[in-house]
Amino acid sequence: MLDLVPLFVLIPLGAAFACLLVKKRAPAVAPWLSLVSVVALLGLAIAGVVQGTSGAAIAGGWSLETHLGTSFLPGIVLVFDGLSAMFLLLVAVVSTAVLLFGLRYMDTYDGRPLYYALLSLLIAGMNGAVLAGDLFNLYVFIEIASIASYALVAFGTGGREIEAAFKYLMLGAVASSSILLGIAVLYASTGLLNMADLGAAIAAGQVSEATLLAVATLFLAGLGLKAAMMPFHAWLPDAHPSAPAPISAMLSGLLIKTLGIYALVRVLYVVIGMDGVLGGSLQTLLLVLGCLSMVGGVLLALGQTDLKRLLAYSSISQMGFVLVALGTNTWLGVAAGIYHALNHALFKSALFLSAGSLERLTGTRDITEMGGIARVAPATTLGTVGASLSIAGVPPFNGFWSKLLILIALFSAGLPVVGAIAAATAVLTLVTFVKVQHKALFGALPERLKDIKDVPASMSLPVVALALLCLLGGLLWPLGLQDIVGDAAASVRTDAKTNLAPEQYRTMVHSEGRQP
Amino acid sequence: MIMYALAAVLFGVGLYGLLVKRHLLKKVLGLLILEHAVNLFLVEVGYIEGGTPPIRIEGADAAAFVSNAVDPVPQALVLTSIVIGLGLAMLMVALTLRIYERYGSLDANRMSELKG
Amino acid sequence: MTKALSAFVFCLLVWFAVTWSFDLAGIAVGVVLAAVIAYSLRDVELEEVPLLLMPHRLFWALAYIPVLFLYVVRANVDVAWRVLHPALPIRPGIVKARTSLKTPGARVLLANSITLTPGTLSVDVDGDMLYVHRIYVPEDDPDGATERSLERFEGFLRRIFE
Amino acid sequence: MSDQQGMSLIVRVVTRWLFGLILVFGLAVALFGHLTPGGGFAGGTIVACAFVLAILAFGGARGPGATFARWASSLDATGALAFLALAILGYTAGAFLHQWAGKGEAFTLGSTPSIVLLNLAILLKVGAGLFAGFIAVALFEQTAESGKGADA
Repeated sequence: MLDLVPLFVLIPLGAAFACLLVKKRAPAVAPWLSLVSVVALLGLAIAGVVQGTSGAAIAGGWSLETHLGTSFLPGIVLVFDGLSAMFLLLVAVVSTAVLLFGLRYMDTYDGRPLYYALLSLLIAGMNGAVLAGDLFNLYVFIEIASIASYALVAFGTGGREIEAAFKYLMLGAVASSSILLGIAVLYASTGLLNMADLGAAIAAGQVSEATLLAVATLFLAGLGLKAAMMPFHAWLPDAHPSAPAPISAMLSGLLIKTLGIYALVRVLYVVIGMDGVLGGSLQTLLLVLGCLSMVGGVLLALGQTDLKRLLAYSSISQMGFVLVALGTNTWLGVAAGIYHALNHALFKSALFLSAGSLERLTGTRDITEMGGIARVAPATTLGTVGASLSIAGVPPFNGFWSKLLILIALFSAGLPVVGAIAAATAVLTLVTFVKVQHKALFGALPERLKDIKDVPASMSLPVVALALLCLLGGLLWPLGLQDIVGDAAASVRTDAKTNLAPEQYRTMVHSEGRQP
Repeated sequence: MIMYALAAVLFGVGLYGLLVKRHLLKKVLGLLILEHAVNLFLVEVGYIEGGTPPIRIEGADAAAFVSNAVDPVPQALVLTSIVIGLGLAMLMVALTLRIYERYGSLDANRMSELKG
Repeated sequence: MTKALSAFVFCLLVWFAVTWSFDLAGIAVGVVLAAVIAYSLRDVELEEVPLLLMPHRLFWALAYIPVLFLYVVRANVDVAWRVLHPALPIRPGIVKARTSLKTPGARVLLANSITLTPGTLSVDVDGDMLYVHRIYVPEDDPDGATERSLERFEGFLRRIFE
Repeated sequence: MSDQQGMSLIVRVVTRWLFGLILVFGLAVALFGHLTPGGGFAGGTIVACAFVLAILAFGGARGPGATFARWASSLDATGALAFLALAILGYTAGAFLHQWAGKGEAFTLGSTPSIVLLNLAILLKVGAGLFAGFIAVALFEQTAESGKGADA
């Protein structure tokens, strides 16, 4: 299994270029190429999660003998552990749904092979970022995914799309530069890039506190922007709604998590170390920014009538939940945060896809102009309601469990104020989505929408499937899913003081015979 | 030290262009300068005063080579980052062209479809 | 065919000059590359003499180098004299000169030789007319004077190219 | 671009002479990338420059630049796929990206055939990709198209 880990990047990358190759001569092949690649990824990811393998794969392995007598293996270290496996599975699941949805939805766009190529590139970048074992490869894969997403936001080539893409690109590029600068500073002070080695060096106090503070600031700013943390959120409400619906689902559902949350977890917990000299201030910072994102996001979402914009603001709010959960610095908090990120990926992509369906059905994104869709489009409504209940935190769904866990984590970590804010935000989220349901799906059907038919099955099925996964995630949580998520969280954080997770990570990476 | 200051100055110039200038091409140039400031910093990290290039000549003394050679890792990183910057620059220029096609202007204040 | 062969030989020479690799792999790769490049230039319709395949022309081409160098030095001295002279005897202007050279290669080399010589600069080549900027344009019959001064290059270039 | 006849006689003749030189130099830089400074990316950039020069000098209708322009996008994808295929071939020697093609005599072109082949794939990818990007920007073509130049 570990030998096959590079395939997670290789398959979508190959699909991307194969799509470009058939662009002119056989454009109809492109969707199937991407679909096959995504299904293959899904199989690999399921195999990975089921087998529960973890370890480091080294791409390259060109054994070098240095002239000082030591031999070492240069090469790209790909780390496959519980957390990576979780995110790989998530990427595969959501991409499959998105691709299926796009088969019919993208009919109205030109240059479809290009869309599939960019989408595959995006998947390759996200998978790579999740697997990368050293900081620089993390940066490279973040950039690959980002550049593909800039191009995808502009895919509609309308004025609005291009403006949003330009704004997104500008801010995203500054964030990337900030990440690279952080990597450069770390390299300057340690001469290392591998995350495990860096974590060991920092834990041993090789980096001065001032340097570490600068590095942490640079990473927080860069990755925070990618995760749409509140003071750096300005691009998201423009970029996500401007993209075609499947891409919005991809961006809001996956991109901000793999590039933002996942990278933040790895960098903060494994490299910089939440128990180290900066632990306390990082924790405070995460909590404050998280609260800001939670409250600000949901308040801005409440005022929106544009459905996709509303969903985009709500994404910011939900990212706030994840951030405060990570800010607790406990195993429970991390587990809850990761679980919420996974859940959010499922229900937010379902919601964005259904927003695409609704837009296709009604010709508008304004929820005040919709109404009574439930009567004419039952399948779409079913999926939308399921996903909405989940994001609102209604009991049997997965959103309920993750929000509950976050609250428990916050209260048990002695942060009742943050807990109260989170609870209030959860209530406001419920209000927001009740409003959406009320205005868009139920109520009186406007005269002009009397004759519409529900979207084709290839568009409603992915939404329903994702909503079903939300329900399943909630039902399975007490029955075993909690162990898998708990294991994933344990790859970066455990509560047992004797066996700290970052050290396990280091042991795992170093056990491959690799000398730093 | 003065080289590090140069990187910092370039970074500042880039950031200034990006944030203050209203002309989109100037924003693009600002971003490129900013990226290259980071690249410059990375190269300087691996630089050794009076060092040799990290290429081993046939029959050269190994120990002296290891202690004198400039660190090649930052150079590899910079090369990769330049490639990424190139792709980014291409995309930026293409987007700028599209904006110009649509609005007949490159003034950021004339782009009005996205407010709030 | 000779044109392509000339391009092939040229590319092969450049390859060995750049790589200095004379083992089997190096030679094989060089030959393949040179052939591909020579083939890729097939539809560029420019009259050109396969210089590298004709030893006597190659000889004149090599002989041209010191001659050109001599003219460049002489012109340098002339320009230096004009610049340092207190009266500054310059009279710049563009003149038109007809060249008797026929092939494009010869015309281009003529124009470039003129540009290389200080004090004169070829602005454009249009058919057999050359537009030359001079630092000192003689008052009587400027075009004729320029044409006469071109003749010293043309002799060599004709031997090389025609 | 296709209706243009290219630039003046001087540029065309000089390009005719220099094109081969630049191309050979770029290829040499790429092929000897494992021995000397350079490699697929640097070589590819030089090669792309040669073709840009050709298309500027001769116009879009004839010459090597025009031929290459028709194939650039496909060649770009081919280069990337070739790289991936070579990387997968590494599995035959044990693992991803391994040195599967053996080793030759040190300090010659054939010392590490697998790296030479990888360099060639990158050369194709970068050369064609850059050229395709140049054409796309020059022709105001599909905006999203140039996004693919990033992963070289």
